[in-house]
Amino acid sequence: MTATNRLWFEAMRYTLIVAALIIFLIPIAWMATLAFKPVAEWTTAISEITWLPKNPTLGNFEFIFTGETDEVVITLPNTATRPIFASLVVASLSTLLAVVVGTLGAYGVSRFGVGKNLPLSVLQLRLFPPMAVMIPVMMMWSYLALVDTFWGLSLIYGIVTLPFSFWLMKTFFDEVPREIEEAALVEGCSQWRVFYRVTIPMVKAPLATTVLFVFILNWSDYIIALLLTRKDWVTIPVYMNSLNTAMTGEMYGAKAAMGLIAAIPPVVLGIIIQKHLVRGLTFGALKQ
Amino acid sequence: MSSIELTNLTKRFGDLVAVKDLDLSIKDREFVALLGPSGCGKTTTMNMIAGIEAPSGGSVCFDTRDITHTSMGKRGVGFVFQNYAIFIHMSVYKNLAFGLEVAGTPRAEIDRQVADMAKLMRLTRQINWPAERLSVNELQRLAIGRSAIIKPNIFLLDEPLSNLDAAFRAEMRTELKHLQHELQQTMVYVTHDQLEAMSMADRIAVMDLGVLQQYGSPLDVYNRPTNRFVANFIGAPSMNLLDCRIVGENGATKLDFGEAGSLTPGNDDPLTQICQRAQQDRVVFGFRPEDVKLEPDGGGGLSMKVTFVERIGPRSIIHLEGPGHEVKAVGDNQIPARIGDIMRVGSGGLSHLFDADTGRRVE
Amino acid sequence: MTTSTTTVTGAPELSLAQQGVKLGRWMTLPTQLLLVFIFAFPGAMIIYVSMSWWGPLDGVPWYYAYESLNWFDNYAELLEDERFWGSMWRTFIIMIVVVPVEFFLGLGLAILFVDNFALKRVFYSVLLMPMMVVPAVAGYMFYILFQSNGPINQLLSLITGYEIDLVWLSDPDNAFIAIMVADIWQWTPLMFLILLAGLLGVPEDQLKAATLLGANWAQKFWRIALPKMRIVMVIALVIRAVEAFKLFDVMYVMTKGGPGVATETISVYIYKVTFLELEWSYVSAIGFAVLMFLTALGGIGIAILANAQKKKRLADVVD
Amino acid sequence: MAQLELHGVSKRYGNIVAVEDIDITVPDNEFFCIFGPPACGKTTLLRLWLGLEMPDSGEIIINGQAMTHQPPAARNLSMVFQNLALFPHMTAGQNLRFPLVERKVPETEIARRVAQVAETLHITGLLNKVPAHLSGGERQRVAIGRSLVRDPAAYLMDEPISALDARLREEMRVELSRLQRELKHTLIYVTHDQEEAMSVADRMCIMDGGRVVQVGTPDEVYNFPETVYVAEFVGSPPINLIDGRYEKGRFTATDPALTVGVPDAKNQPDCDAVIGFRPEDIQVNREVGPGAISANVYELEPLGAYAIVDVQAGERVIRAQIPGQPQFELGEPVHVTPNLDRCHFFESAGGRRFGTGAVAAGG
Repeated sequence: MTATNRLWFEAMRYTLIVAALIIFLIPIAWMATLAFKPVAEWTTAISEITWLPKNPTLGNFEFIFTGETDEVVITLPNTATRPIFASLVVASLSTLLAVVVGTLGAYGVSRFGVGKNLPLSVLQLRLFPPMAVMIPVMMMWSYLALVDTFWGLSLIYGIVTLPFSFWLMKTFFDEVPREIEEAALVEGCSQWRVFYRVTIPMVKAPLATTVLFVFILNWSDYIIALLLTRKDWVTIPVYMNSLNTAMTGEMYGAKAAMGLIAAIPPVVLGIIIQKHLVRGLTFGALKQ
Repeated sequence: MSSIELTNLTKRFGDLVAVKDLDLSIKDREFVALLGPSGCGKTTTMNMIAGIEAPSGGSVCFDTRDITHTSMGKRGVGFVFQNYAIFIHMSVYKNLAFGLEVAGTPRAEIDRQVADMAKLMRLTRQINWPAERLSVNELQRLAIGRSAIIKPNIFLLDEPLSNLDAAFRAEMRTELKHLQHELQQTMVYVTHDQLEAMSMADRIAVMDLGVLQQYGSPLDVYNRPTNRFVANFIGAPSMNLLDCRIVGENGATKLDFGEAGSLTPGNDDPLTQICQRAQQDRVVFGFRPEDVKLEPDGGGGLSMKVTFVERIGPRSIIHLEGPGHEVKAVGDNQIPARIGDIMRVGSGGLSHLFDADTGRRVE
Repeated sequence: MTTSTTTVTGAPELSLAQQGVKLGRWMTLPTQLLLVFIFAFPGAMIIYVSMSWWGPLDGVPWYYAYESLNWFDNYAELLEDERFWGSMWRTFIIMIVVVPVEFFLGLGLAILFVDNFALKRVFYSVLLMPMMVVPAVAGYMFYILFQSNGPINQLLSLITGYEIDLVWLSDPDNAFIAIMVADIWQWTPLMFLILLAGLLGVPEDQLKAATLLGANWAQKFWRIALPKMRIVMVIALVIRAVEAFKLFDVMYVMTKGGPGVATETISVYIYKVTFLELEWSYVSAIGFAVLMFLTALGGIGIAILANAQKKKRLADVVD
Repeated sequence: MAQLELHGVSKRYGNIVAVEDIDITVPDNEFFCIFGPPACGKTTLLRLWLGLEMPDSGEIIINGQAMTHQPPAARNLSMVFQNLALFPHMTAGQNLRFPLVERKVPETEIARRVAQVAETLHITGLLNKVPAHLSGGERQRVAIGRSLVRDPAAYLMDEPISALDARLREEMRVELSRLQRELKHTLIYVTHDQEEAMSVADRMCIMDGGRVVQVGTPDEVYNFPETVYVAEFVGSPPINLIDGRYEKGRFTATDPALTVGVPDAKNQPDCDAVIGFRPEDIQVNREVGPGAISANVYELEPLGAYAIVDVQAGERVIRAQIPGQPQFELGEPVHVTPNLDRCHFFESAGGRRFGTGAVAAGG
């Protein structure tokens, strides 16, 4: 390739990438700026686009956290504090459940060849549209008095994200050289001891990745919380979409503020585990 | 027709200088081995010849054409990768035909040339196999064939034998050398195995730490190593290199090895004159294990104890240790040496002296 | 040679393999239990309830459903339910539009990212952001973007010079497009990520070998890179197709299936029957039918993948 | 301090036979090498001894005790794995301590033993580094140290030095041999390098396709290979083999160009046969001699102290190893004379050796 060709190619590359970046960022930017706009700027007249808030305000955040603000006349019956707390508790507990169960199960399958059908059965969990299976789950949950409880929600989240933790850890365990574990066996360890004294310390980093990845998934759910929560354990996305009032209609700014708060943790965690995202999203089938 | 001329070739990776001011000229149809330990810059040098890597300084010329800035696709060199880089999703035929197909050669012509090449590489039987079914040995021949079919004037090989088992490697050494005679190409061959370089190359370029140490025919490199590194690297087991001092005594010159004793070369021994030409009295005395003369205790030479005897088929390697020195000797199995014996060690053949500080050969 | 005296030291302990199986059973037990819990009971329940007229307003718990047992009447009804087939059809349309679009956009972007260039890592991180946004939030983003007085119309006006005042979410066709745009926005990065991993996984030496044999860029792409990426592409397409079939969050937030049933996918339809019409036995029948359909599809997909993987592993040995 | 035995041991994985009907007894304090090409089942033998695999049939005896079904921890063996299997999350020191900690040795004793082993292997300065920060040779030493730190019944090593470069390998094998003699323990050593096996082993066992082909001292194996397979794999450059037929006590080569005046084997029934003679047992002359084969020089491989002369006779290339540096020209007609006293005779079917040199002639 000649130097001029090269230059053209690079120019093309940057143009295309920057175009893609702009398109990808517009929706996020719009929501982010909206979160800081006063009521008057929520909707726009055709004649002028208000990209950046002219009178930036924290009113929207104030509103969702305290239930009232100077800008709107109404007050909010439920503030955002409780949903944020609920999302955090449920996502953490369910992540713990999915990762512990998944790690143990994955090791059992990867190392000892028990449960030959387990990997595919687990994968099936991911194949079904949650909507189609949720009716019996709802019936079951209400029968077991699990609806709108944090452990009821954590349990179903844990089950739904189990395929990810199981498959991720399985591919990580598959990659641990057998000989390292065998060396520990020869030197007098029992197999259980090998697992927690040699294998687990060796997969510390992958394990952390799995935890973050599963947390993102649990944090992002909408549909299950929509079906299985009523009041106490409503999570952020459900809360956000209930932010309408009869008097003012859509609470655009408040929703945007809530959406921004919901969007930040997964994006940050996602960037942290970027290296392993491909593996996570493809159930370990592909590496990067 | 292609000679290769490297002038002042330098390659830096960040702070690391992989190749430094390399000057090397390779004649048309010559078989040159780039030899050295891992990290010596031999592969980088070859990558620069192929255009896989761009030099940080200096130039690469084929014949009189400066191709330093020509992209690798346009240099027309054949290249065999260490891992062969076979297109395993294709058949053997498709692999061989690749270079011709991308150049738009007519199908009939491709068929003919592929058939010829398959025959030369003994792959006719496997011609329609998927490449992934081939054994390592066959993959290696396929890799050579795939490059050879576009008739490059210059053929570059990156440790092509290192994945083969020992018995087949010996066979391939002969075959490869013969192939080069038949294809009439300039061949550059990278290896860390001195045996391969010695047995195949017309000339060997020994490299260490990015710097060319010596460039000469195999026997030249073997018989007249320019420095301590080359002396140690060429030959197996490696040359014995013993620190000693030149002492002049009553007009005669002798080499003093401390408590182990001393050696006195005869007057007509060239070593005597070499000793006299040495810049300083601290030198390294080198002699090959197969030139070691072992005699029962009592005679002249260095007094050493046999510590270990390795018997490898028809020959033995005898490890000896004296005060401050170690020596290896190679001989047939008739040498009466047992562990614990005290023996007298001397050099019965070509000896070398190297400067103790610079490592350079003293002549 | 001396014959050794053989003494047996007590009863043999469990051998290593036997110990391993025992430990493995314990370790997989929690997974097995959870699977049974989530497959067996709901599975039995869904089949049981789907064969009755039971509903939450009957005033009796679900296990009294046998009182209104009707065997397969719900399934018979399903066959003639135009809303059901309509929602399946829409789901299918969305799937066959968005997945290929995301695929080609993702592939194009991935190709731009193969070699190194300045700011690559920053661009890469930013490009991945959409797929990490909580889907319900993404739905909300597009909800506000596509308002009649929202920025999309304004942007279009700005670009075209005419005054564009499109009704997006309340117009049946436009709403459909808006939803697809949102899905493409969110999931093109996933395709990009997977396909880039695939492109970077093409053995560099083979590409170099092809270059040295005189192949140009297009020849390398078609003859070396694409064949090597076949499995990666299949994985990406399968994963996205499955997810597209499940589409709910974005759509529900943006249009709630409306206007009317214009953007109703199978998930939204089920949701509505459940909560607006409260026909739980009927919805169980729908759910079960969808499950069977997907199990069949998934079975085929997994078989194809497993087969491809096996071949790949063989290839790895040689490579 | 133990005798290790395998009696009638077989192991298959699915349809693949890993090892079949193995009987090996390794007496106390022996350096025993298991030699064979890749995937011949040699590693499986170690794994069976260690208890990492269960045999399908047969008995495993360690120090007189039946251990066939015992888990690895009960067997008191130590192992150096081919990939070393160091614990990557522990420092070198923690790696060394591991076997002792797991066996609940008191802390003062652990410190003493680790220090002692570290000293022996010259790795005292490395104890605080994690394996990722060590060089290949250093990792090697740590892995060996971990197996030496306890006092096991025997040491097992699976190609422990195959990853090192040639020079370091030559040094390490001598050092290992010295260690084994000092520690006075049984050492079972797996390798695919015939030179390594020959140089260090007290006795060696050659495997092929999961079966033991020959067990004996290196000299026995080299001088009296039981089968053509052993002859081919032991010795470098490899032995020359010529196909032919024994009829009425006379050998006739299939290729008339290769007629060799070999002695008759009087007691051998007629059969297709192969004769083999090693490269160092061949003389290459310009003059015709009795029993010589006419040939042309095909390639020359000068290796310094000796050279390999490849000559073409008929369709075959015969390899001769001659001392010194060759004075032949490519293509020059020469005459090669094998040393008939050291010829081996094998049956083509099955490869069994039925005679060697004069032995064959004498019946």
